[in-house]
Amino acid sequence: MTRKQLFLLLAAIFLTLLPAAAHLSGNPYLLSLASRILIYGLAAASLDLLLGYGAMISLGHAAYVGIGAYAVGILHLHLGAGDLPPALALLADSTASGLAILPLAVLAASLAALVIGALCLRTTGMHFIMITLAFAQMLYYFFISLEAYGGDDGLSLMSRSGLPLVNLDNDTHFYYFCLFCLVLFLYLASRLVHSRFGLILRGAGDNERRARGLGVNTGRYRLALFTIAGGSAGLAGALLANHSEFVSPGLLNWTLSGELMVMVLLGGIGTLFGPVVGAAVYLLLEEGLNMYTEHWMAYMGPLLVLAVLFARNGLFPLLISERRRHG
Amino acid sequence: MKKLLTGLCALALLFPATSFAADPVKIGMITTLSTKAGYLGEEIRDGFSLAMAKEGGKLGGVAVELLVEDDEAKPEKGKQIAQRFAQKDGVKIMTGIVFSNVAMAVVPKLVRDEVLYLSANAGPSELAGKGCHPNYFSVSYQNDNLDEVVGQYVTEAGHGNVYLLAPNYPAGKDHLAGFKRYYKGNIAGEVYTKLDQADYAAEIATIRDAKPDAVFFFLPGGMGINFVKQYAQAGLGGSIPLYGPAFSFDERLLAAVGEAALGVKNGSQWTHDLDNPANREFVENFRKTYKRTPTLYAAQGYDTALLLASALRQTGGKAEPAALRPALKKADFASVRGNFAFGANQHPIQDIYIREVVRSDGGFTNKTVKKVFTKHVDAYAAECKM
Amino acid sequence: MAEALLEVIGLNKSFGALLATNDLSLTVRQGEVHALIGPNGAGKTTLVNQLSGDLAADSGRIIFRGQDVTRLPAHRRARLGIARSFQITHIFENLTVAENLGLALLAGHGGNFHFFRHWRRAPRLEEQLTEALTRFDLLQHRDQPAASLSHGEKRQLEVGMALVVDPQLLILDEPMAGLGSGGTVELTRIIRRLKGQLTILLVEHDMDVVFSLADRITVLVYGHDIATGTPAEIRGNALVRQAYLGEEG
Amino acid sequence: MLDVAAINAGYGASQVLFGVSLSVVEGEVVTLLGRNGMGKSTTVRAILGLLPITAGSIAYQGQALQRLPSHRIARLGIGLVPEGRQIFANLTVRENLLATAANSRGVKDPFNLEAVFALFPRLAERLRHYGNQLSGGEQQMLAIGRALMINPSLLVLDEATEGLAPLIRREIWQALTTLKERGLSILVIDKNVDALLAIADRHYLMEKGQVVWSGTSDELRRKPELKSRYLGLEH
Amino acid sequence: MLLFCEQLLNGLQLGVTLFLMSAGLTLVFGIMQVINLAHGSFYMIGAYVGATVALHSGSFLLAILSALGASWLAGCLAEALILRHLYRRRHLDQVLATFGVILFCNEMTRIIWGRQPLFMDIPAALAGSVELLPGLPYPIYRLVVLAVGLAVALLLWLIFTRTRIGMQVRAGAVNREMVAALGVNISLLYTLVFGCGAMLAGLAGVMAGPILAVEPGMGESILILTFVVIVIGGIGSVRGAFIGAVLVGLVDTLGRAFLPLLLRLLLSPATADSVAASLASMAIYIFMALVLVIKPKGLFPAHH
Repeated sequence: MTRKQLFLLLAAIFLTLLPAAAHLSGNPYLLSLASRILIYGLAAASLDLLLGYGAMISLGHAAYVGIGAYAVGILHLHLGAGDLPPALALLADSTASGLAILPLAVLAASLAALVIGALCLRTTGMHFIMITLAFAQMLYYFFISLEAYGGDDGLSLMSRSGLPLVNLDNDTHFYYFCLFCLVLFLYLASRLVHSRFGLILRGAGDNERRARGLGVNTGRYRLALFTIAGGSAGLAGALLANHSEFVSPGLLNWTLSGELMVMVLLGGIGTLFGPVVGAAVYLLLEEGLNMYTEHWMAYMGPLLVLAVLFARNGLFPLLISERRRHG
Repeated sequence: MKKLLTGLCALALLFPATSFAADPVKIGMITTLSTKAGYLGEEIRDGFSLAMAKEGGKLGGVAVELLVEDDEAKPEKGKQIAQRFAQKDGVKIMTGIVFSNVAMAVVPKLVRDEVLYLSANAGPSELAGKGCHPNYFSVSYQNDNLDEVVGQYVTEAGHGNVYLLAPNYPAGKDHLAGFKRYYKGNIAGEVYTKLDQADYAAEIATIRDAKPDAVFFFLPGGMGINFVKQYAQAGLGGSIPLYGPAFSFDERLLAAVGEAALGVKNGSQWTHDLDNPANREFVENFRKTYKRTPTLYAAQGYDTALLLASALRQTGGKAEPAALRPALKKADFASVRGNFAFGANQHPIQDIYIREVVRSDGGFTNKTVKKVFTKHVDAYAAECKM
Repeated sequence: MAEALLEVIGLNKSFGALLATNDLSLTVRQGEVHALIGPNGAGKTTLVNQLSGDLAADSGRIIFRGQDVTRLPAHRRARLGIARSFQITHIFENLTVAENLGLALLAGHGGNFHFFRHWRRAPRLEEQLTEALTRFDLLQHRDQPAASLSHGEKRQLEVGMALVVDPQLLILDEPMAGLGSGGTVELTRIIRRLKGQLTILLVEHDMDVVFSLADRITVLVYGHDIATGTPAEIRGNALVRQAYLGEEG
Repeated sequence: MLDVAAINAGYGASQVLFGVSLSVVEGEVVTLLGRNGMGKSTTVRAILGLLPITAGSIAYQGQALQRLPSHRIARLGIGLVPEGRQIFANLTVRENLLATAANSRGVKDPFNLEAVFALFPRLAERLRHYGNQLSGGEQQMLAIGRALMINPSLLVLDEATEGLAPLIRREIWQALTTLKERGLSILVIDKNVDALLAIADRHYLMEKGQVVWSGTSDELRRKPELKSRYLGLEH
Repeated sequence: MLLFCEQLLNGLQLGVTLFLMSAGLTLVFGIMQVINLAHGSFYMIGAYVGATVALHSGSFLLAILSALGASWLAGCLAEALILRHLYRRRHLDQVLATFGVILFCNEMTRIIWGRQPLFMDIPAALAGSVELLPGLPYPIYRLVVLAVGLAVALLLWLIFTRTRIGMQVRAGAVNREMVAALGVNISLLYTLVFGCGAMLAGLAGVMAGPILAVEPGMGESILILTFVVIVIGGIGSVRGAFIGAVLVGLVDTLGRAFLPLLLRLLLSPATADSVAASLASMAIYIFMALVLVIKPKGLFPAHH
């Protein structure tokens, strides 16, 4: 058993038993925090697909999280008001609304990523970073002024999405559902990375010219990955909306994109599991520092700088003591 | 692997199990301490703490513990903190939220979950009207109050052509609606600016071009500072008078705006020069403790604490929402505002004033000019079915 | 005479005022090893980049197997059968050797939008991969990251990647650069084995290699072709001696 | 004045130089000969500190160079005319000459624009042209002029005349002769052996990252087989 | 027409402020390939130090000088302590580290200067307006800002074209190694450029002090605009930064000023106002996206 497998096994046991531990210690907040970590972990891991495997540095990933969240918020609003368009009205059964809402959220985020990606991928390098940021900011201001859906005030959900078999309004059920989504994503993503598609993408990320010279139309593969990552971020957004039962334009702000990037780097870029570790460390640090000082950012800032300077490959490779090669 | 286990232990220590036995009554304050608006939360917190300090850490003779957390003006963050207060610390009484959008994200769920929420600032219309709730009390105002008073005053002053300006987000539109409710004249123009816009040169040029009798604006925080300064610099300060709610003219902002604000009239439910014993005591103590003149936010924080103290005294220390609710509703305390009672929607029925920015020794401050509304009831009270 | 596989007609490319390719015409015949020599800065790599599609020509035409490819993007030309290696080693450093070759094999097929199954389990890939690894003497390194190979092995891998897709035309841009004598001999042996199986355009400075491998040689000076002929013809060409060796009239 | 002793160097995993040693004496013109890819440019890069060496030592006028950054080495008096000329395309001819001009060693009669134009009159005509508007020959002259403007005591030319027309070559050889007469030491890399025999004092022949022969011009003239073996078309 | 002229001036004035921010950043990126998100922090430091000095000394000139000094010092410190170690690292690492610097600087200003915004007044000599054209009064201070911005642009242009340092910087942007091999201490040159870039940002900050609120986090909103400018202008090009800054200033200002009027021709006033407000806040991002879709490397890509 490699250290990585051991780590994953222990993590799995820990995560499975966490709800029981939270209840025994009379600390249900722990569960809510853990769910949030899982959701941010999912968003960060989806960004890792772009950063670590596709060599596409997107500073606008929050946009897709936000769109996923807004899809949930908007559908819930109409569900509550009972004015869903007829095509969707069939699915307005409150015990199974999630079956329609969650996929629609993913679809909406994927579509946005497809369109934005097609435009952004005309550029490379620094320009790509900035144009992804520009589109995210554009959407941010769009949602701020979108009065029908709360604008800057955001939208509150009256309840979480309904799903058969699980009751998301129950925090334990919700936690397990988030865990399920994350594990499913990680499984599919690690398959994807080693699939034909993933191999070609990793190649294109490593050496674009060479890949083109071998006959790969790198643009199409990149766009496909951008769309997949966007859709996955949309799922994270949909879960986040359900978790806080609230959506607001703040989710699309560039600071969230920055934080997701920080989680990826902190955990270990190009490792898929690392960003989840990164999300956990970042959120726990924030939570922990916040408890001792209201000036927690004055500590978080230097910590990030130190992390960059000294833990170059991120925490996950350090944790499983594996050295990743540098490209 | 050992590292991992130590890590997990450390994690567990971060979340000690809570016990509820004979502890002081916990009050959770979710407020904005960071970002550009950080001073607002500071004022509310300081006002609240001052009332606690007066009793030596107690309220109404009951030991209380104030937990303060920074929501960074983000609704998501406010949600998280509320959840942590409720689930981890077992807090049953919360207060402190500065911004309406944070309140809208946090409050409805809290009050459904049987937590008492006493608003020390934000008073969104939804919570005054259809969304009112027995567990929700606004100790400050309903948002529109401070605009309504200006609308009334501007009409009385005989300005027949007023230009309106607010950021392009729902609160901005609400505030302008509040003004229009009592303003009877013509509207010269209505402009919505980008949220967090810094430079208003383009809007000011347009205003000059429109030649209105007066300008009413709602631009909270730094936006207001920028606008007022640039407005004065453009030479419009003398020719077209500015009006607005108190938010851009509290004592701490005045220090940053400086002379540009001189003479501007603004609407507020409180000023430090209100002549009543409670207020004199409050202002004096606040100045002594914090070496500055309190703002309306501090007064709201102080009043919130006094209200809670009065209720705790009546229940004899029982902090269960069911016990506190009727006691709170009586509003049996000496508010620094003078007249204070709760309406049917548990929002204040109070007097509202127009104040003017004047020079004080070494700085600028507000002087009460006129009481425009007496025992004013907000516009949404009728919609509340409680 | 064998038919023309690649025809370059009146090609021009300038960078600022510098004419990197100057009205260049060139014919590569089916099945030959055609060497391209010339002093540094004569525009050899610029020409190769235009042939592969990495650089757009200013004017002129490039015809490959009777089809005008002048305006096609690089990956389309690769699909048509133009493969190239680079002057500075261009491999996928972060992938393993097997992944490098596997990618090359799969890229040639197209239609790689398979997201779930491991790439190795693509139809018939395993045998092709093993064959390629054996053929290029990289079997013992198959699961090693390419970055950890020696310089010579990297070169072998690079040439291997160009070859596994069974191209019609293989463009080798200074394959011997930086190789020790052992590596040169090894690579020369590999290229010689390829002779006859496919057409090769070889850009190389090592004259031993050029004269031992080439069927025909084109000499480039100032982006222009000054002579084309058999090794013997080129060796005897005074113009070439002057331009290339710098011997004066 | 320059003493390169048994250096190894390379790029990443691939070693290019295997124990190269050479020296240049004050006022001498020395050549480094060999076919492409034999390590000549790598040797030059190692001397200028553009590539770290993994073994051996380099000294210039008694000072060790191997740990110094490039700009310190240049200021000690080594002027580089790099392979491929590498003039600054977005600067005019005048700016190219002036940008890095210096007299860090306080030479008495320093090079200035006039001195460079006296050497290469063509450059004076193209003073306001940008670097990318020059022909290859003009670029080479500019690269030499640029190196002279830092007032070196040793001029290092990597591929002095490669790819240039015969007329231009003559002009450059002429300039080098003038510089030698001025007392400048020169280390030059080129394939034009015949021209170099006339100018240079000593020669080093490189093959596969090693110096395989060294000697004076007379010795090289006496061994024509060296020329064809290490430099020529034939084997 | 007068209104249009005034709005043009407003746009230009915003543009030159943005230029002050962009000039240093674009060079830093062009020469050293370093992304510095913390550039906005120098702007904030300039504003804070300037406001503090102005408050205590009452001298605007002293405020400007101390702001320049402080931002220069902050720039040099950030470069020496952090960025110098990141030159050869991925852009991602640079983004992460400088993100940390932003958090730190914002919180430190909050700890040192407190939470409320600081006050800074226009010096008496520059207060008031002048009548540029009959019926077009314009604040003198804004004209001064415009003039200072243009003067700095001119000065930079002179430095770049006429001085050796300027030539070295331009040469370094194309071929760093060669500049080093010709005896120029490139890392010193970079520290200099970095320090000057930070100083220009500090200048922008202190100049903005009397117009804008001096508050924690004031650097971020302008930082994003600065990046937009650089990307539109072409990374590494000072000329591009100037033109990009002016374009962004004009698009933003004119969009805010005239979109409502334009849309009122098409839509009902209420809808027009609200759509115009939304479009105006997105205008520069839409503009940037358009530029990049048409010219993926910006308007004036630097030579490479």
